Amino acid sequence: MKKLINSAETVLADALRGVAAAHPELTVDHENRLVISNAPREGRVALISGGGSGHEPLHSGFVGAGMLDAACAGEVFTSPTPDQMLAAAQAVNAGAGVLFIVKNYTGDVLNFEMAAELASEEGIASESVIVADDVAVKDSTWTAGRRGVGTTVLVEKIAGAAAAEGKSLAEVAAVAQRVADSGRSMGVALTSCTVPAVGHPSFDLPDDEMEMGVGIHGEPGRTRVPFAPARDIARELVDAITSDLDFSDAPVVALLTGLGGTPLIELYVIYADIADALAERGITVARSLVGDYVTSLDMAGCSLTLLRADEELLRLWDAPVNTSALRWGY
Amino acid sequence: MKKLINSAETVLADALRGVAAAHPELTVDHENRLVISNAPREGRVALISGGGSGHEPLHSGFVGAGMLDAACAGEVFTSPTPDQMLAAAQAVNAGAGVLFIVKNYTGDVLNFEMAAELASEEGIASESVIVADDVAVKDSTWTAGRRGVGTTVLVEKIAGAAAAEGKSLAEVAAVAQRVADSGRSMGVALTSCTVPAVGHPSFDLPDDEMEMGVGIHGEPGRTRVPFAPARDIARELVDAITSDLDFSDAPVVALLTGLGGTPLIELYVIYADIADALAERGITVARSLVGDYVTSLDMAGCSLTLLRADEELLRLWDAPVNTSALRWGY
Amino acid sequence: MAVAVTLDLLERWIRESAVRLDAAADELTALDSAIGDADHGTNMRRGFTAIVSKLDTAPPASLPEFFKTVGMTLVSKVGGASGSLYGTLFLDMGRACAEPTELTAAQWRDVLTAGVSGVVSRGHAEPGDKTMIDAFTPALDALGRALDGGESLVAAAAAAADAAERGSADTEPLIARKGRASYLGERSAGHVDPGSASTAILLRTFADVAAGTAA
Amino acid sequence: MAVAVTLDLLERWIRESAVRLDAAADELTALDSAIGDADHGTNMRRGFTAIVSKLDTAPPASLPEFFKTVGMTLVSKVGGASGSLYGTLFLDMGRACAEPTELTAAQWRDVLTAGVSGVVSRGHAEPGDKTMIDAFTPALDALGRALDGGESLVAAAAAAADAAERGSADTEPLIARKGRASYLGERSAGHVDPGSASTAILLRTFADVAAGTAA
Ligand SMILES: Nc1ncnc2c1ncn2[C@@H]1O[C@H](COP(=O)(O)OP(=O)(O)O)[C@@H](O)[C@H]1O
Ligand SMILES: Nc1ncnc2c1ncn2[C@@H]1O[C@H](COP(=O)(O)OP(=O)(O)O)[C@@H](O)[C@H]1O
Ligand SMILES: [Mg+2]
Ligand SMILES: [Mg+2]
Ligand SMILES: [Mg+2]
Ligand SMILES: [Mg+2]
Repeated sequence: MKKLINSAETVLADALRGVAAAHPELTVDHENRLVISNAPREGRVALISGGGSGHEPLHSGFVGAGMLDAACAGEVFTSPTPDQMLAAAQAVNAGAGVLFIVKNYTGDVLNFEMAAELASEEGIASESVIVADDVAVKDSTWTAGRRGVGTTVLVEKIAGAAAAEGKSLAEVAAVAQRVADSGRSMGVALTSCTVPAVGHPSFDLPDDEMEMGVGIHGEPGRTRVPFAPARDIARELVDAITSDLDFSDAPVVALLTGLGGTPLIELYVIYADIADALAERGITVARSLVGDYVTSLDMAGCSLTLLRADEELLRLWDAPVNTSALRWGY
Repeated sequence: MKKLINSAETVLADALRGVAAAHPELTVDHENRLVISNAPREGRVALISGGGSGHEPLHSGFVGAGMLDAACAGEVFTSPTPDQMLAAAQAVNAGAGVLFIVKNYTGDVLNFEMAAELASEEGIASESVIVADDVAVKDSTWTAGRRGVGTTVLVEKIAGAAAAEGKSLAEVAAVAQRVADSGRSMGVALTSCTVPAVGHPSFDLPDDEMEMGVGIHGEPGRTRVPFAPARDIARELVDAITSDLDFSDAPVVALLTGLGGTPLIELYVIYADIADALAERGITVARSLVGDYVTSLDMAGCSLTLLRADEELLRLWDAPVNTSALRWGY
Repeated sequence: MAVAVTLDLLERWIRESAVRLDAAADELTALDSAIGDADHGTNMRRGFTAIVSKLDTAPPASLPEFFKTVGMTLVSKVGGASGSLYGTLFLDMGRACAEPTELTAAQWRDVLTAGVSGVVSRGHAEPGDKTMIDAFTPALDALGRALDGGESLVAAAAAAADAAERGSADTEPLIARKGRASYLGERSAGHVDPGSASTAILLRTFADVAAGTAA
Repeated sequence: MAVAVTLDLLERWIRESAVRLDAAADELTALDSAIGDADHGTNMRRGFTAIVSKLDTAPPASLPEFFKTVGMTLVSKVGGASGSLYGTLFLDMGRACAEPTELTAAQWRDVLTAGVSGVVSRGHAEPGDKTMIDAFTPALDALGRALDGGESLVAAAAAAADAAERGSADTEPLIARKGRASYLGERSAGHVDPGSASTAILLRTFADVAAGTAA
């Protein structure tokens, strides 16, 4: 394992030092492993998210005006703890309460749940929205439900814009929930990631195979299939998503994220094929993002997210945002 | 080789289709392989850069208001041709002439030279600035000079701001040259890249070694050394750069780019150590960027660029820019 | 050969668990690689290392305080599913523990039962879902049966450890319905659940420490 | 056995070169991997494939037009150092060529010399810099010597090809001072320069086509 790290144990602490050094416009609470926005939040709802590290820029790259007020960083692939989340709530609550944006993994859900209990004991009102958009996973009472992936970015952006407009906690939570309900994702891995503390790839993937529907922690996907040209992969991703929800009669926000080890040129190649596949199905992409937004350490591959939007969601999408990984209107 | 492509022959054409699909705010000339800004350029100097593909977001990601007017895309790792550059000049010249920003590789230099000759025959005034900032290469009459790497981004940004202010061709070229003269870079590879048309890694790098001073086309570097912790690598990069130029008495712009296969979390880890190493040497970082800016396909590793700036360069750096890979003030 | 659960016994339990979880970390992580995210060993090691240094610097003065210290440390240092679930286990054991200095075998059973109930309320897992509950449930049954049958604390604890180990082994063919492994659906069958394996280690350690056979 | 350089001979030269460069592409790229960026074979293949389809669709009617077509296609389709240098070679051969239909052996030498001078003015390489010039220079020398000594076009072309091949092989120990390989400094020694190898292929093909021994 060759990684730009000092030791597996210090990856998170070191990365947070790097975030602090690179972003004087953010406040980093090293003890609680929080990245906090310096943007004013007087009287408005504050947004908090967080999760295991290794998915950067998610979440710290989305802290700033118009998006998150704080991100809680867990160890690599391990959800943060309730204390961190409580400390974040205490740091950013401006009297209007906090919204917790939670990816649907048991660890994240349970820890944010405990945090909400603690916050309430401290007199901080909170709502939580759980993002569960990964169509690779069957959503049934027999599973922990779908994993949360790319839609998280869209929830953070759009709910952030709603909070910036001064909407109430219930309203911000409602719009966040609407985004969470309207987003679907599907990913593919060409290689496994390597967790620093483990030191070798999490799974073996032969040179002529790929993992369709992989999770962003290297969780196995739906099926392991022969490696294929970008255009076939694009079609499979689009089919998986569009057979789960109808996207043909609404403006769509498309997010194509690399998984950390895939260069941008490849993302553009497959995005061309995704755009074709969407057009063939009569789907209109109103807004798009292509790049690394939700990664899985050094995994090669990509994940596509589609959001069934509407005029209001697009308006909130277009609202100014000023974070290190997403910035416009500033 | 597992890549998100359709075939090695169509990588560039497909990627350009993807750029067009993802960025309706840009114009893509597929025949000439140009990415052209739709921002107004009435009467001001136009900026053109370009080079081999595989370094994305360089250059197409820097096309837009306040930065490049057009980027010419060559085949992977192969400089574009004079025709493309001429077509770009014809497309964006707004009467005030064009500045060609050229990375110092023989192919790029010779082709841009021919393009300047052709442009002049067509009555288009041009100036060229050559970026040669890679301290891994000895700059002597016995070599083709230093390679151009990360400083290119800084030249494009700062010269773009100068052009936006309405400065003359000579003035824009002068400020571009000043940036080119004041930037230094040094990179390290943990793995080789794989050129799609070749299908296997360009060089072998054992699991316990790294290539210090690697080039962004996989050119061998200064030395192959045992793999080391991030803090040691950081110190080596900083030493190589700061022993070539004094950065201690000027505000510095720091750019840390991943090489394509390295995730952001690792970049932040090593950036923390770079920031420490710079502070120890009494160097003040005034502005910083950490992310993928100049890549080398799927190579794992990073490259550090330092720019010896001054008040004017910082002011131009801070000026609004609106491109897909660099955006602020918009 | 302990006849009651004292603060000293509990402390030795947790310290010895830290040693054994450290030794088993790679194995637990390997289990978690197969059907999860390859961090269970690291998580448990981080949590128990933190508990040990907490016990060193601020030794709890009573049983409830002890359970709270262990629970809070797990909650605040581990993260993930296991951090909040094992944290809840100990916090709820603390809430259920009225005795300041020692528990009889029967009280120990009640306290442990309360902790496991807390895990169930938090995680909503049922037996057969392929989680730590598949080790805890048969262990509690065996503990209760042994004590009801008049066995000693030491013998009952050993029976509980045996049952936990069997329960953990028996998760192998199951299809996970809770936690990260549930995403795999049928592909989760054929692997032992990592959390059930760490539970078995904890309960085996308790039995060994109570019997005085631990290192 | 050609005695003059006709349009037909040139066309067969370039078409056969396209075949041989295609066959040698992996080898040229491998040379370029060692001391460059692993694209020389791909570059030459792309260029010559484009020339062949250009010749198919718009056959040039005169020698100057032929050279210009080849040169412009290389310039516009290849990119990189070799695109502009080989492009310059042919463009400058076209500029130096006054004859519309055929060249004597002596005129061929002059035209080729003019092309190589163009490469030198563009790239500023000197013999020993480990570039294509290290194949061209001895080839021109050998061509001139043979013709001055009264040899036929065919024999002189063969001598030039031999010299180019030797010149290319002799680049192996050299330290590159031009092009991408120069970044390597002393580490460039021990590898044959890819551009010199493609030059040798071009000149060998010319000799074989002139002799009538090409496929
Ligand atoms: N809902 C649940 N109820 C009980 N135990 C659970 C539940 N979800 C997961 N677990 C247990 O947690 C273990 C995983 O712990 P760990 O790997 O540390 O956390 P994470 O899954 O967050 O990475 C599983 O093996 C399982 O035994
Ligand atoms: N300045 C120069 N003069 C003459 N030939 C050169 C010069 N620079 C490079 N070359 C030739 O070009 C060859 C490389 O061509 P190619 O790999 O196609 O282009 P690039 O180096 O741009 O990738 C070298 O092997 C060398 O023979
Ligand atoms: Mg985990
Ligand atoms: Mg090249
Ligand atoms: Mg786990
Ligand atoms: Mg080359």
